[in-house]
Amino acid sequence: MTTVAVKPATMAQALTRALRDAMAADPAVHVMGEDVGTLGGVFRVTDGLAKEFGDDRCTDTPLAEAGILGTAVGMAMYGLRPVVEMQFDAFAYPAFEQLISHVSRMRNRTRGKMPLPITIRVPYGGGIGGVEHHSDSSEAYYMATPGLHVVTPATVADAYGLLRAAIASDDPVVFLEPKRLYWSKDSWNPEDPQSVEPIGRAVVRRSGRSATLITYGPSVPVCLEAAEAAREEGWDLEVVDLRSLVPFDDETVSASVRRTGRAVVVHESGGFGGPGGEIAARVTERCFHHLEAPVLRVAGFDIPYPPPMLERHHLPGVDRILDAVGRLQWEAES
Amino acid sequence: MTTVAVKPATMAQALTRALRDAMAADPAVHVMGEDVGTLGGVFRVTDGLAKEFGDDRCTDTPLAEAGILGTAVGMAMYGLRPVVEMQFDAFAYPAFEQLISHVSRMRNRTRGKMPLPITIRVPYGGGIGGVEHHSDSSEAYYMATPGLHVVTPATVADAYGLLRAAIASDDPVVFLEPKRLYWSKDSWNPEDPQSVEPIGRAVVRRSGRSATLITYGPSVPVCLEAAEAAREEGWDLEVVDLRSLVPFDDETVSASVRRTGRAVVVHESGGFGGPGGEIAARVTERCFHHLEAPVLRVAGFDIPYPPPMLERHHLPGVDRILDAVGRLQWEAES
Amino acid sequence: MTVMEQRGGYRPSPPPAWQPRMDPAPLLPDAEPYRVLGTEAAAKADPDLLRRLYAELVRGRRYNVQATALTKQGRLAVYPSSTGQEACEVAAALALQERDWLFPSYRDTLAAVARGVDPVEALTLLRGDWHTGYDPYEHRVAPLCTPLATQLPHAVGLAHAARLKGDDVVALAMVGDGGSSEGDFHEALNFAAVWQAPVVFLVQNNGFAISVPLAKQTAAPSLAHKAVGYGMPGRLVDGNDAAAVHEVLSDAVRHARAGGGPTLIEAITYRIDAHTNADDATRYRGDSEVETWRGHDPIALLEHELTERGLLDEDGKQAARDAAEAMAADLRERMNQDPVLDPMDLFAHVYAEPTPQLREQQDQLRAELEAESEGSHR
Amino acid sequence: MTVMEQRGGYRPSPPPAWQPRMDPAPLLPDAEPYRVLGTEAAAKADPDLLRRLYAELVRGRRYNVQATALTKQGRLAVYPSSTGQEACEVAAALALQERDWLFPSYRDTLAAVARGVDPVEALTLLRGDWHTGYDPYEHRVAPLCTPLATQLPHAVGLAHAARLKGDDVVALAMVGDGGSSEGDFHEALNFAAVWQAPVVFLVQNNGFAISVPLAKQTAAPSLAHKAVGYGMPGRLVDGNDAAAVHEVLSDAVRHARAGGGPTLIEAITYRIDAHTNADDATRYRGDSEVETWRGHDPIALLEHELTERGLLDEDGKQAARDAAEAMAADLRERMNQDPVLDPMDLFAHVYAEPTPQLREQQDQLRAELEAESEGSHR
Ligand SMILES: Cc1ncc(C[n+]2csc(CCOP(=O)(O)OP(=O)(O)O)c2C)c(N)n1
Ligand SMILES: Cc1ncc(C[n+]2csc(CCOP(=O)(O)OP(=O)(O)O)c2C)c(N)n1
Ligand SMILES: [Mg+2]
Ligand SMILES: [Mg+2]
Repeated sequence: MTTVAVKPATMAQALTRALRDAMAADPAVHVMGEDVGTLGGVFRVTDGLAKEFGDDRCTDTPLAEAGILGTAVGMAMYGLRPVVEMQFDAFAYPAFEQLISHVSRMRNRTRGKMPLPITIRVPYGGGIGGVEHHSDSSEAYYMATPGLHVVTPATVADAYGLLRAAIASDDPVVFLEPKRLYWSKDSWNPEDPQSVEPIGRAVVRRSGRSATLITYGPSVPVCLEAAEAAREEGWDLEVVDLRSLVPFDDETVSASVRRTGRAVVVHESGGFGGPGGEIAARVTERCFHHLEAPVLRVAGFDIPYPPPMLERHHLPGVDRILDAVGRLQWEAES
Repeated sequence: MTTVAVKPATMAQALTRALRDAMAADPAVHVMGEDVGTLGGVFRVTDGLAKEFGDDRCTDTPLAEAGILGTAVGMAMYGLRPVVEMQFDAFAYPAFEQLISHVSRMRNRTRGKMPLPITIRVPYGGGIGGVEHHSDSSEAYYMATPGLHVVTPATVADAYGLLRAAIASDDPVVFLEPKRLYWSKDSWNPEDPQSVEPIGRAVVRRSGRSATLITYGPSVPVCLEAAEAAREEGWDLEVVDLRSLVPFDDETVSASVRRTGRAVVVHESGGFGGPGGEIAARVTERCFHHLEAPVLRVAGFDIPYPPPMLERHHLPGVDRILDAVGRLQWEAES
Repeated sequence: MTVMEQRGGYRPSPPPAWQPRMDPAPLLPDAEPYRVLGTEAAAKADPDLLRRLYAELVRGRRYNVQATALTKQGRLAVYPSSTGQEACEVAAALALQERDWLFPSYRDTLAAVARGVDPVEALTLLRGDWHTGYDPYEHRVAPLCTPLATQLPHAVGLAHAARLKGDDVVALAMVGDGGSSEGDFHEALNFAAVWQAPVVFLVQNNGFAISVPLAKQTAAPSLAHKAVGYGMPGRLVDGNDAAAVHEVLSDAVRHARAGGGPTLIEAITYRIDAHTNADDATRYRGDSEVETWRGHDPIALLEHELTERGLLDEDGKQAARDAAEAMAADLRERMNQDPVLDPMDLFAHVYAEPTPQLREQQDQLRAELEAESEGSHR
Repeated sequence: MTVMEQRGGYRPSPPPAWQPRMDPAPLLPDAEPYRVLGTEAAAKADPDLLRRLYAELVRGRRYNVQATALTKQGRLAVYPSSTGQEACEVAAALALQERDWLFPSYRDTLAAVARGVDPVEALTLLRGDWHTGYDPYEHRVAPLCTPLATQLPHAVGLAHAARLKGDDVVALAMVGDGGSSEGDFHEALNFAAVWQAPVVFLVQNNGFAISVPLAKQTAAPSLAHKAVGYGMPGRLVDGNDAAAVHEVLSDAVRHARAGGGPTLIEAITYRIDAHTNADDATRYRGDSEVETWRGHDPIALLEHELTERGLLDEDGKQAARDAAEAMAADLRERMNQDPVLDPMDLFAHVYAEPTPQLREQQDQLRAELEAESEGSHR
């Protein structure tokens, strides 16, 4: 990345800016969802858009997620580029039939005649003290649905760049926004054209020699913290931020693991049937003879997301990551 | 298994028998869904139940899957044991919010006070020449949802035994019925009490020394066929039928792979983000030093399920399985 | 401070936010389904239109018969016939302008064909060589939709988008009585009414959802009575009266085009054939019911009217039959040819560009196919 | 053979299957919301009931105020206040018999409390120590439901099951105006009507779904007009008139219990506070609207009526206030105690028996906690 630091902004602000710039650049871009207009969204990500572009470009819909996504399909059929907001992760579930049976398949169904350039923004993940149904990590469902791109930023600059890329994509993109990073701040220059990242490229956030932490979204800062802490233990950890779960950047990930010989996948989503299984399996397929230890996973437990007062026990934290790194069979090395 | 062969029956007949026996044994068992009553279901699995037990015990519902599962939740709250039929895999998607947000979580939400003993029967998978939306393998979604059991039979006897166990379970069970095995026939004795299998136990369908095929549901017969064909190549393949994806029988699977040192996971579901990733990852975690090669996966492609005339290219078949076995780095052995 | 003091005095007014927003009466359907044929209204019907409808009905029936025959010959995997419902199918297509859009359900092959879709391409889904055989943009016909009622919000979104773009386009969405129970039906109608989208919903109430009769599907006085709950007019029409369906649909399309918003139309009709060729209808309904409905056949109704009024003679009938036979012969012939399929197409349209993962799988299949064609079978 | 010959003669009868199944008129709501207070109907109201309602309203308001205060003190994560809507909350609880069931939405803590749920246990979800704090079977109150409208089919299923078992049980389900747009609303009402389940749906139309006003939610004459589309009666009531809400609900409950099937009730009310303490209502509505509604306060309305009729004096008011204060003091005190939490509970109730996988994770967390408590931090 060659972004030039100019002024600090939060991830939420970068997302707003991305929406605004996309709407200004292309009149086909329409934002829609619950409370996205007058209120500016419950996370204020769509703040000011209705005022600037009018209610028809940034629309408060009736309260019905299947209806929101379903009408977005029709709008996309007519040449618009809807950007749909699902208010919280768990409230995207009513729209699953539209997502799986139509959004992901319409291009294929029509031999490319009817692409659906829809961006579905889903605030996801925990760590914000949300009551039940407000902290799910539902990326496993999206990953298992061919025809979707699944993207999630971990930095302010990526939030802007990836959202612009998602809206520009002619394919449907599930854009997962890590709720607890909404207020994370960073310096970043929205005027820099380089800030539009292509979808599908992972990035090494921290270089290291001892082992690779493979992660994305809300767990990226946690892994970077863990990597710092690991120095005390004598481990020099590399941190790969996937940024895009679909398409998956096998090249960057495999190159890292081949270098380090050890890997831990870290995510908030439940472990069983979660993204980590796929990632560990494909890394192992590709790097088997470079591996000193099995690829381990640090994930949320296989339980419904806990109530706020217990969520810290569930979320993968620095200690749990370091424990996993410790189990990477270091004895075998010497 | 100690079932005594008595008379040949199809898997569909065994399922009907299981429903009938469960309804006779417990008046709390209620069957409900689209066309399950008068018609006996589009696959005739509920044939005769409405006649024998009345419309109130086997009910043709309005055409609305979320409503079917949602009302089943309420019925279970009041002490009934609903057995819900989703007419086809893809038509379970409208019920996903009820499934994920309620069915899987109600027990946990209420600290065990409000269990939901609901069985959700889902005919799944392809190979039957079905038009779009009639051949999905959606088990990845269910596996990624904590609080559900996910069960799928591959034999006539298991169809009976596992469905009885599912209905008897105090937890919600997603019961995946391999459509293309509905008409598979086998000798089986429904009177044998042993035929009720506990949920959560995999079974070795064929013993072998060279490598393990880990599979379930519709792919079990394919793997057995592949194992036969493999003898020509000098491979003696073990075939493990998982029967239950959740809970997962790590013991049986790991024991097999430790014995053989090589494994291929086989399923129809798409590979990326599919069950195979989880299975390969956990087998690798547990058997790393016994593995001569990475655990490979033979799965459906990462595409929407193909139209009937092309499905044979998509479905994992004997050749593709043997190709994968061939890539298990046999050179390394000698 | 008591609550009284805190909150100010008592007001005997009704709750301030409440005003009835519109008179519901005009939104309610008439007690009887609207009919034209055999009534005084028939005299006002345009003879050319009636003749056109007749020709299309005859052609449509022939299409249903031919497609069903093709299933028996193994040339079609499955066919959900609309025999008995042709008046709805045909009128739906004819009520639209060229720039309008049709959103058919899985049973509405005929409506697509009547709108201009190639009769063979319309059957691609059911033959099984691909999911949709036609370019939806060519005749502005969305893909035949299998998951019930899910196409309704698409129609609303498209109509809304067209209106936002200033285009004079109406969307007509078709759904069955069973489909009206789905949540998507509700959400689509609600969005349509709130957005005042130019969309018309046509429910073909054919009495059954596969085996489930209407009485197990709804307890409403009629499905058209749902309209008032969204704030749109509900209309009830004899679905076997092609002139009536065409008129009611045309009115609704005109109303929508003029900015009047959506309409819900329930057409009372009957599915004469089984649900599909794979279904056994004797399991859930008696012959006598079917026979009664045969007596209310849409073609017979219109033929009688035309004949009575001297608008149709033997030659006219023969011409309609000949055109239908020609279509059927062409259909037969082309359906008897095996479609040319390229398995590599499986990867071509999943994304605009295949992902690296798909490219690998593409290579794998290509290698397999090459090995296969080289006869180098294992 | 022409189609005519094939199909038999023309029948000028209406489509055979069609008979209007019921007169829709009785299912339609009145044009004006039903009111009791300040009208002649008030004279017929039972004084004891009115006094009971009054006491509950005062207690309910106090509960809302106290819970909101607790959010400011960090003792509650979030609180969606029902201030201004207490008449609906309280009447819903009081219209039910003990054996009946209440299905509250996430805003209806108060209804749960009025039905007997412990005021602290009712706040567990919002405090964040667990998802549901009470045993749903103790007072037959389903868990407060966060995903909107999803509890409605549960209520239908429970009521249906009770009826099948021969039990004399009614379920009352609460939902907001916004929630009425969800597909689950539609499916629940339809199942209820088809099954003639003993269930009552109470929509609190408080004018907003978070920031979205009713006009962007529906174009219907009223939400109660949706009822006819399912074949059940729709009723419109002044939601700030506790006597009216209680009467309409009680009628519907009685009707359901007698086997008459479901009713949809729309109560016109207003959310005086912001959506939750985290919401900024000034972004989407003006003070004057709120002020107008303050003038139609449910407590003030009832207090005036009782006072006018000499059913309430200063002592009576004081007694109500005292009881409310006692409840609030108890709530404050108990909410100021930190809940005792056991992290191992995370695994205890996912399944009847933890899976082998969960047992491993349980062991992992136990080891971590032990390490933590031994101070053996990394
Ligand atoms: C969401 C969904 N659920 C179930 C089905 C299976 N299915 C196909 S047709 C049908 C009955 C449809 O009845 P109706 O809507 O009345 O249309 P008709 O068949 O009478 O034309 C059913 C249940 C489906 N296609 N989609
Ligand atoms: C399925 C679902 N979608 C979105 C939300 C987020 N949400 C919580 S409350 C609310 C507004 C609800 O409005 P209404 O139904 O009128 O109830 P009120 O808040 O006015 O009591 C929304 C959108 C949710 N809880 N569930
Ligand atoms: Mg029908
Ligand atoms: Mg509201």
